[in-house]
Amino acid sequence: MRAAVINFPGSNCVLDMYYALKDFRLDAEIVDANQENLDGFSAIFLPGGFSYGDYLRTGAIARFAPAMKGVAKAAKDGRLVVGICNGFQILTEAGLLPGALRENAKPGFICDEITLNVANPDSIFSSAYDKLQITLPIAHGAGNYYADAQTLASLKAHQQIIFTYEDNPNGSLDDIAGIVNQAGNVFGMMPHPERAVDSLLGNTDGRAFFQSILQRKDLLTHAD
Amino acid sequence: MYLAKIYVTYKKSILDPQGEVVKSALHRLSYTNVEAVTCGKYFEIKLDTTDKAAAAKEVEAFSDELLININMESFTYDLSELAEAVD
Amino acid sequence: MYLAKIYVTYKKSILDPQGEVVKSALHRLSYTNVEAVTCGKYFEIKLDTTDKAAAAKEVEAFSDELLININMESFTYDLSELAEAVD
Amino acid sequence: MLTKVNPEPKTAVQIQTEKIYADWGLTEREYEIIKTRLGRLPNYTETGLFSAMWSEHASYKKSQPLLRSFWSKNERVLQGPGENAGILDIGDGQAVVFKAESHNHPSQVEPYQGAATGVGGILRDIFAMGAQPIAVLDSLRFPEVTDDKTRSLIDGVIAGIAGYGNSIGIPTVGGDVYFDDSYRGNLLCNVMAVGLMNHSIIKVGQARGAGNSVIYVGAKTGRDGINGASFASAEFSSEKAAQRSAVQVGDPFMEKLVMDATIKAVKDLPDIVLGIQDMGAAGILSSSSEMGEKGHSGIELNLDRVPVRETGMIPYELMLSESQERMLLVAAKGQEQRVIDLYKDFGLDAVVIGKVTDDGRYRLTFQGETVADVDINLLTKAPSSELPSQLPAHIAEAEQTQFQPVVKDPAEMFLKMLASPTIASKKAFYRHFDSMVRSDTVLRPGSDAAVLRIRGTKKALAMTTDVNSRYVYLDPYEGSRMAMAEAARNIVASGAIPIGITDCLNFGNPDDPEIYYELKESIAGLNQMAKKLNTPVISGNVSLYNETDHQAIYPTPMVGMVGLIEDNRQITSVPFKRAGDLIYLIGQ
Ligand SMILES: Nc1ncnc2c1ncn2[C@@H]1O[C@H](COP(=O)(O)OP(=O)(O)O)[C@@H](O)[C@H]1O
Repeated sequence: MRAAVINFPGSNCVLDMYYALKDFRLDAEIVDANQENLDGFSAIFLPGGFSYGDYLRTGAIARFAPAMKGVAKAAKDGRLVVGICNGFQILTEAGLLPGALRENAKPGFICDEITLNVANPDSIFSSAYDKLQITLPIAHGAGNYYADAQTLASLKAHQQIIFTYEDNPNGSLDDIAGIVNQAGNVFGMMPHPERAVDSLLGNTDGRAFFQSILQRKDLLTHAD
Repeated sequence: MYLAKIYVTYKKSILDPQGEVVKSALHRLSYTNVEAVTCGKYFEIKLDTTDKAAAAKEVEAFSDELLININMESFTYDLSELAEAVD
Repeated sequence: MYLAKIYVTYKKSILDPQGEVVKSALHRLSYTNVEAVTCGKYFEIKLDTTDKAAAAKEVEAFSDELLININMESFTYDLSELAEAVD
Repeated sequence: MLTKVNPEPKTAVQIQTEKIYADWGLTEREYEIIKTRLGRLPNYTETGLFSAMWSEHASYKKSQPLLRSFWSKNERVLQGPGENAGILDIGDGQAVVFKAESHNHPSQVEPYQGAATGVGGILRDIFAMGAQPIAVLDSLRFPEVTDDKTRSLIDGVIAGIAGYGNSIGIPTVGGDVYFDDSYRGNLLCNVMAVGLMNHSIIKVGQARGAGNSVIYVGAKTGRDGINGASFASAEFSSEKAAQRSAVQVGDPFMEKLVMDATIKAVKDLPDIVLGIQDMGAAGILSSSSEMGEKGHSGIELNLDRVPVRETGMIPYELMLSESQERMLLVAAKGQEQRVIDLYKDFGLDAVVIGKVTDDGRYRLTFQGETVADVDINLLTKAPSSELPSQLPAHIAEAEQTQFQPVVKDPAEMFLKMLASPTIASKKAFYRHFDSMVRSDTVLRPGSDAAVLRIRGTKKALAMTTDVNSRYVYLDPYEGSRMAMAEAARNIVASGAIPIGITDCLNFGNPDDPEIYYELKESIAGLNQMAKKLNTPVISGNVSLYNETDHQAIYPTPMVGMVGLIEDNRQITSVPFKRAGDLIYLIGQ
């Protein structure tokens, strides 16, 4: 079975994600956002970037791309759907994850490495972490997570908050950096694990994120 | 032809960080009368229709669907008839 | 207390990339009546003054000075009196 | 229905009697040359063409005689100055492409868009060669921060670089920032871009082969930035704010599509796409005429075909518009559709607007009539002039007893220096730049030089921008050598061998003999070091008239240097690694 990296017009972390998946010997493929049918993929990755220029609102226009029909179906079928950065923004706009991402509390794009807490080490996306504090890159201008009180209570009640910021860089509600849906198969986060898989670049804390996914052989099968 | 003017702002309960930044900038420029600032978005959209009710319905539909995020934003709008463009 | 509603758009000759992208998104969603889209900014600013003329002068001054870039944007505004806030 | 537009708001005679050519920046002598060479009066459109092409910005008529002296050949150089960007061989069939551009005047007027479109412009130069851009660096000069206005100017420039670079997805990996009051009213925003390519796909901005098609791709043309080229070639006056021409707005989303499509076109259609040129200053005009001139060809354009976003544009406006995110391609006759289809897949316009000819003419038609017909060599080669030069008074009169700092309390002085904005960390700026996108950045901002790995190889590239203009002001020759030396130190300290440079020569008005002296000596200094370090000058940019109310900036020859690391295990970073390690001081 295969993994898809969806390429929306304006996505710019497509190759980063593709190479990271390849690094873990996944049978990854870059799929154009015009492709509606994603039935052949057991995991779908929505990469970072500025889909449709992030005009209007981040993710607002991408949510209507044909591929999002396939993504919604995959989510419903219980296949894995992962949104990183802009991908997370798209998943919230599409209603596949609760809440919304606003402009950073202090307006402006931030690129940095930040400390994250693994708030729920038991999820499909965090189970391989053997430490509860990690460092990952962030690079975003609209990572300020918002949800109303009821949604937040529900996120907490169902252990849907997977990663939180140690020093909140963007004003996110309850320091939220990454969440899953109630079913546990759709995940989104602002930090970039795919930028932290190669020791040459100085940080490998993203590896356990991918290893977590790979541990779920029931959901995903290796290329070889 | 109708012209829709659409005004989008965050819902009341949501903090508007940009508004705060603009407010303090105005204060620094000595506009100390300024009590509150809300920053939003403004759209002017021309609709090729002669039916005002239909135009209104359309504006409401696409604003909800695309222009705003209903989790955190709300909108108001005005509709006015435009003289047919003569090209 | 006065409420100023300020509408900022690009001047006519200036490219509005957002407007173009929103227009084609609306077309893709089958709102094919949409002829033109302009994206701008919208401000609601409360001014603590009882003098409408003074409020107008102030709005014009700070809009030019801070809210817009006179090289490429222009603005219009409405002023309305607000019932004094009772806190 | 096509509404006819009068292409000539003024007749050729009116242009002469009302001296409209002078308003557009042509001198009496230049106008006379045009008249004589044409054997008639130039019409409205033609006068516009010459005014743009003969501006310093487009023609380098004042700096060219000096620039020709640059050393730009060694075993690595695949492409020297004169193209969209220069190219150096880095082995294994790969090449590095780089160039720097200034966007000083636009950034002073509209900091966000000025800086943003600066990034957009330099990236187009890189992918016009067929290369994949991999990094951006920015070299900024601001006045000292004493007021909110300066602060918002700075914030605007930083946000503009971030806004464009982050969105298009090319990492901004380095740069430098100085604060000095010589830049009050005339900030500097220089941007350098670096790209990577295979030798086999190098494209040049040339139009060859009569009958081949000239194809316009990218954004539609509007009335933005008309006269930008002559605008960039005039001094600022604080009173003339209203005269400044309309600013361009950048659309990084559009450019990302144009970039991805163009790189694909070069790879997939190597025998069909014959030449590519970015539309920069003086838009369609300079790109098409330069491609024709370099290919020893003529060009014929049908302006009715140019995609427009505004109605009623006249030829003058169409030709001089500086709308962003546009490129010009030359494609093999009969194969145009393949190119058009490829761009269409990216949702982009690609339109045949003319053809290459063999008669050496630059000919434009509009609404069925010929609106310009001039010798292409005349148009593209402004009469150049050697200017007088004179040792600046501030150097001639400098006291022999050089300035000696009085340091009473070294500890206090040390802290003061660390707190000076020019020396302090620039993290507050560069944290707005995505320095990691594409996941190749090994050393990010905060290092001596930025280092990017080349995926699939053991190699890496180091890059830096440097110049301390105070030194150049005090001694243009030595100061420029020091800029080169500083750049080389930064490259070497990252584990790389310097292999080449680009530059951005930011100076005042060259008609002032003292400024011309600075320019001349600075070029000589850069050149001397370039030979010494074996770093040929493969591209560059000149920005003159950096003055406000006749006060020139410090001469600022920004050096952008690139180095090669053969084995990425040799990359060296700044931080101390372990307690107990020894610290050496090297040098004098
Ligand atoms: N405008 C900028 N954009 C990106 N990086 C910058 C900028 N200014 C400075 N930097 C980075 O900050 C670090 C220190 O810069 P600088 O003080 O100029 O270094 P040095 O003088 O030690 O060469 C470098 O890594 C440089 O690339």
